[in-house]
Amino acid sequence: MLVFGFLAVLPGDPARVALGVNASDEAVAELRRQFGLDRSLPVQYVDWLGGLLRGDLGTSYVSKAAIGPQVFDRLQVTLILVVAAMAIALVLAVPAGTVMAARHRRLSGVALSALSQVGVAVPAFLAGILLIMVFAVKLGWLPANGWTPPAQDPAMFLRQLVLPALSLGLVQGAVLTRYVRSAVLDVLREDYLRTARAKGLRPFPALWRHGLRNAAVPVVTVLGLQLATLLIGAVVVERVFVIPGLGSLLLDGVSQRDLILVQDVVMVLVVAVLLVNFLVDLLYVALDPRLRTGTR
Amino acid sequence: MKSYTTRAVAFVASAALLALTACSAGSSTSGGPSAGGDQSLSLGLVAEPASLDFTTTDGAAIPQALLGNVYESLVKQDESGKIVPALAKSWTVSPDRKTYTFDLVDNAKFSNDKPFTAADAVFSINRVKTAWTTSLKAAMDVVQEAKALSPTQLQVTLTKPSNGWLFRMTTRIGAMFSETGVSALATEPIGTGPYKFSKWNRGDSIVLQRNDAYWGTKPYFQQITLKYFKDPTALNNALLTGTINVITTVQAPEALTQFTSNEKYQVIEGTTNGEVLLSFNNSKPVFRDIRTRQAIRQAIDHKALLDTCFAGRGKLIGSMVPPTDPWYEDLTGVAPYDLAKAKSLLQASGAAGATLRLRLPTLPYATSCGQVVKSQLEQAGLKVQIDQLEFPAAWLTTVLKNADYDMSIIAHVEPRDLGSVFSPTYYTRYNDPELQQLLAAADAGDEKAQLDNMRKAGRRLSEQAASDWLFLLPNLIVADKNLTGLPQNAITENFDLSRLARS
Amino acid sequence: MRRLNPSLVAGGVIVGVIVATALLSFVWTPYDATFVDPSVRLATPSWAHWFGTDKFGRDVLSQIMVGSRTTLFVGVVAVGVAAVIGVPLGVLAAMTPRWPSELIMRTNDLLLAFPALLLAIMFGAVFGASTLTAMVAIGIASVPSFARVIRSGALQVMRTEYVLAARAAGRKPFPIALRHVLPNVTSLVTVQASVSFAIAVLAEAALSFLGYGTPPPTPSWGRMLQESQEFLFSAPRLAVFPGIAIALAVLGFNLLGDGLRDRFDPKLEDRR
Amino acid sequence: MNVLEVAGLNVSVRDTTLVSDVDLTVGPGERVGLIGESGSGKSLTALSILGLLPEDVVPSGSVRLSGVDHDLIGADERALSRIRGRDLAMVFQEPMTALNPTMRIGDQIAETMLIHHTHPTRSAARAAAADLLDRVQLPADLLRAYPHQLSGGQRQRVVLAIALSNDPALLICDEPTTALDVTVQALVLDLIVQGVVARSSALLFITHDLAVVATVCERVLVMYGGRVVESGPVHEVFTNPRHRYTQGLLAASNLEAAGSRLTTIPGTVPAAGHFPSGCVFRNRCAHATDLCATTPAWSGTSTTGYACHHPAGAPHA
Repeated sequence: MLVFGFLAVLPGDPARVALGVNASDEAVAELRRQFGLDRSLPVQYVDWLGGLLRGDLGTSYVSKAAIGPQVFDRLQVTLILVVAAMAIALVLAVPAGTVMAARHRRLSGVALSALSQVGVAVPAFLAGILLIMVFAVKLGWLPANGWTPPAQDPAMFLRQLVLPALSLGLVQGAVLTRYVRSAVLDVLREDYLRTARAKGLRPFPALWRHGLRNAAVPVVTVLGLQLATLLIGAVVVERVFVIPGLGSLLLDGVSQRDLILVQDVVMVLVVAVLLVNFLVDLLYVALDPRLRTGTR
Repeated sequence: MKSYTTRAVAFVASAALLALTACSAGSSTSGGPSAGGDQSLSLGLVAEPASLDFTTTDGAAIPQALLGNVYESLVKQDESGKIVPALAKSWTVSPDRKTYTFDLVDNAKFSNDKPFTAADAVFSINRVKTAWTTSLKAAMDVVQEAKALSPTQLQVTLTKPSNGWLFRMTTRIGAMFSETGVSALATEPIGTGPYKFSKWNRGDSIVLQRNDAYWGTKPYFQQITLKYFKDPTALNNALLTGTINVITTVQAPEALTQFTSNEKYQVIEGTTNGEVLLSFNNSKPVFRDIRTRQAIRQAIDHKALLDTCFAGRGKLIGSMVPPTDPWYEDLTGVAPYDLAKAKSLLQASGAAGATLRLRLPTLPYATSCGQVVKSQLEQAGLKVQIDQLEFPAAWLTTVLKNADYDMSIIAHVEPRDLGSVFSPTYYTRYNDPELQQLLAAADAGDEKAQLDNMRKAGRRLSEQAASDWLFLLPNLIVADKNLTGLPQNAITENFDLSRLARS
Repeated sequence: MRRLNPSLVAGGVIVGVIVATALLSFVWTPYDATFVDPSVRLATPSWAHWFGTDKFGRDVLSQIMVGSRTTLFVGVVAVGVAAVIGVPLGVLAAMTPRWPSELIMRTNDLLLAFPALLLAIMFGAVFGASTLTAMVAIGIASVPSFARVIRSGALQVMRTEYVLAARAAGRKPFPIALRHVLPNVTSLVTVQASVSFAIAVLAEAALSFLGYGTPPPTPSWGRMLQESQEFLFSAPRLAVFPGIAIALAVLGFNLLGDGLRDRFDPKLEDRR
Repeated sequence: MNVLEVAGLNVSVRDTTLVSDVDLTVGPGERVGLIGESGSGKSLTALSILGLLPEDVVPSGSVRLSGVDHDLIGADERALSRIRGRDLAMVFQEPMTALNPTMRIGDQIAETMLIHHTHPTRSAARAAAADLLDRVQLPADLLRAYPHQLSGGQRQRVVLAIALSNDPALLICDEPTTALDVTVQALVLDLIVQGVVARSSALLFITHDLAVVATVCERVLVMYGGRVVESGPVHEVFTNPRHRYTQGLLAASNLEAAGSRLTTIPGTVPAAGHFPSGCVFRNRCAHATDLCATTPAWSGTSTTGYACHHPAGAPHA
């Protein structure tokens, strides 16, 4: 609803954008009628809601194509990218954060810590540009950009996925590392870890068997947040790597003032965030038996 | 003004889209598919169309991809700008220059397997008036009647003589549709051209397949992919790493060095129809004084500006006429760079010290050049306040529709658009009856009258300083070395794919 | 005898240098940062131009210096907006009974779904593109994280004996919020502010990259980075200087945040 | 031969010494109490025996365990891991946090046996765990329970079961009942004593509660300010304290003089590292003289004695 209100006051008009430069006011008015823009805003909104209830995301003003399949195609692309990036981030962050915590007073821990600080400070698109310069342009190992659906050509899909997933994953990984570190540091101070050591477990096995699951709870929270924000946040990396993702779709929609499209994308985002929150809650329960009985 | 045919102007649809071209589609050059070898080609383009329907959506991106490739018109322009046959084998004009009779090819077929006949032509011409919504449709207003004399003969009667009409028939307005093939123009274009529309991966690419039932000479490549890039660096990288074979529009001219210094690539540099205007809002009191307008033109060092914001690529022009138009003359001398003169003109007009709002669209060249313009005008004693407006939506509404601006920078890429740009109803708010008379005479007159009057019109605009012309966008193409058939100059609104081949 | 906290020192020094540079740029820069001089365009670093010049012939060092102002402005506005909205919201959510509090936090979560980017573009379109509008948008987008952190802090304060005592004594919620809760979450606010500052600097760079950031001619590190794109091959230094400046600023504010966290919460000293 | 021999143990963090020169022995099957106020260094002593001190806290001296051919101080983690949980086990103060909240009780008990291979298979270890639960009087179906489903007393019994699972030579209990309800304290204490007696394990029992020491232990060491100030059989120390601190402690806890007015030790325990030089108790001691500025020597045998210049029950100098 917020989006609807907002787009209504945006200067610019989808009909005018579609008709371009020298359109007469009559032509614009006619096209507005075709788009259904001449109706009052509440009517448009109710109309859209009605479609939504029927599982119909509506038709784009501009492309005249059904929006549903478009949005889900793009969402799928972005999800693949973001999940791959998250996987890289996790693979990096869990060991690195754990080592940083376990050795936080030693050189190796401090060095890793400094490295992660630098990682956090680098904008993801800059990381992407650097990766392209080195691995695509200079070395020629991987394609610089582009996107191939996995079903079409799995090998190419993977080759094209590596660099964008890396550039997103490295930066997210650096952020995540800091949360892993702080979660593990908390766990290291827990009594049960001392109990585990008293049983005869050595420090790392003790942390592994007893610490990780407990440290996972705050990390999962951050992971969920990152996942949700990255659905659009990945747009800059999508731009650098020419990936047709959800963020690019949203930007195009806004620039064409394609109200329905923007509304749908935001809708999908809201659902995604709710879904991610739900998944995170499920994970909490899976991770922490204390939450299962419903009592705290 | 009404009589002047060029009603429409296309704007650079997104970042510096330099209207691209080649001469007409079809049969002209180089060989058919070679045995074996690489049968597919990828082109990198700048602006992805929002829809494939140019009858209801404006912008250069759709005709660039489809016209001449998927759709064909009755007549087309050749490389020198001359109007030559396409779906019409030949045509005659009546002595009163109001009736055109076209003899059509008899073996053309639409991709929905329906043959192309005069009935389709009549349908297409009438449909412009009834179903098109873009402003370009006004070019058909002059048509009184179109009728099929036989399946291969078409007669079009105009209400008055118009040179512009036949010229417009070479553009998208002249595209021939099938009577039974217009139900899903936005997603499934159906035409008679050498390529068939195959697939559109939104946000990424459009794929065209060779039309093996094409009536003319079949093109070289079996499959052509048009890939769209928003980011110029990504576009360059795609060529460098072999993802694409051609950059059809170099957006970042500074980055050209990495290709000019590389054996693997060829760089083509020519001209376009894209005049980059520093437009004035002539309805503002400050611009009513011709001395202010002249002062601004003379305060700008165009050579330095071109060097700075477009790496010196492009051509300096003095009016709204590109070098490929028959009535072109070099008018860069009308308002030479002269800071002292500019200052004194500003003093005389009383505009010195005035603050002007330079409202720029968010396009790279506009942003770049705007900063140079600001710096140069401030040396002449003006104050310039730069405002950025999101392009296209915000800019179209604010500057173009409401004329809420003092100056702006934008490239007008439509061919022969001087009449439409400098009109009292357009955002330039330029009201000049003398110019309108010259244009009307040019449209109605014979070839010589057209030439003379257009030349006068161009000179008048320059002398009146109706705006400043910063430069003409270059046609900058980078491609694999062995690729042939790329256009030197981009003077039409399509990018001709049928002539491309590998040597 | 307290050991100096290395994060705090390093962060403080970096931020100090940025602030000093910004202040200095008001009174002195080597050149006018926006002066276009085609005759010296793309000059390599030299005594005259320590960091060289860009394609407009503008002095890169001067631009970096003036750009620090933009960066600080970006952060201050974004953090200010986020704090002014997020702190009361967080305190409110902590102090209200169950269901209004739930409502606030759920709405807050949903706001997270609303992309900052979209907000920034919309603001730019409605109110005109400027650093200010973009940053107000970034600020609004940072409200949820602010509210969340402050709420958890405020909840802890609400459980302390002195607040319980004040409530038992029948003091009204507002004075309690003012006298007890707010002062006790200031350390959290400070920490969150410096972290959000870093995020805002990154967001400005990303927005500039997409062309929605600081409009010209105001020098901005984000736009410098974006403008350097076409020179990655021929003059990579144009990307290096603003790139380092952005990374340093983010690093500085992050370190400062970490350091402050340790300082305010000594039991977390190891944590950073 | 003693089960545990601690000699000259010092524990320090950076420049601050927290435990000085502690000697301590525990014989086979012997139950020894270590008593003192919080901050007296008793927990640190226990942790340094286990080698589980925080990273920046450094012990020195010697800790030897029977059957182990090396000193535990300075031993590497690998060697210590083999000893912990098998020869040396510990029950901690806080049952609420001592168990991993995300792991089933049964797995946590069985783990100790699996680590040390005292039960070769998972199923054998699980059966043994059920048996152990039974011995601490908990039903076997708690094996599948998670810690949060148990009360504090039940959890402490689980911790005890874990500690006893490998029949350790020495069990260290650090204030095992302090956090529990009075009603379950007795039961847990009883189970501890039963457990060590049944296994002939020795017990080192740390507490501040004199009554508990009196019920559980045979011998007691009194710590104050990081030093052992007095030691001896429980009965003797409690009825005839020699060190002035022990005397004050007994008076304050009011073991004997029921009904009379409560006495307290004047002043408060200084912060770690701020104890006076010489006799650590002298700033709170009514009997302190200039002599007390020198560290008092140990009088008596290694198991029974005190360190005081002006001991109780002796004529004043």
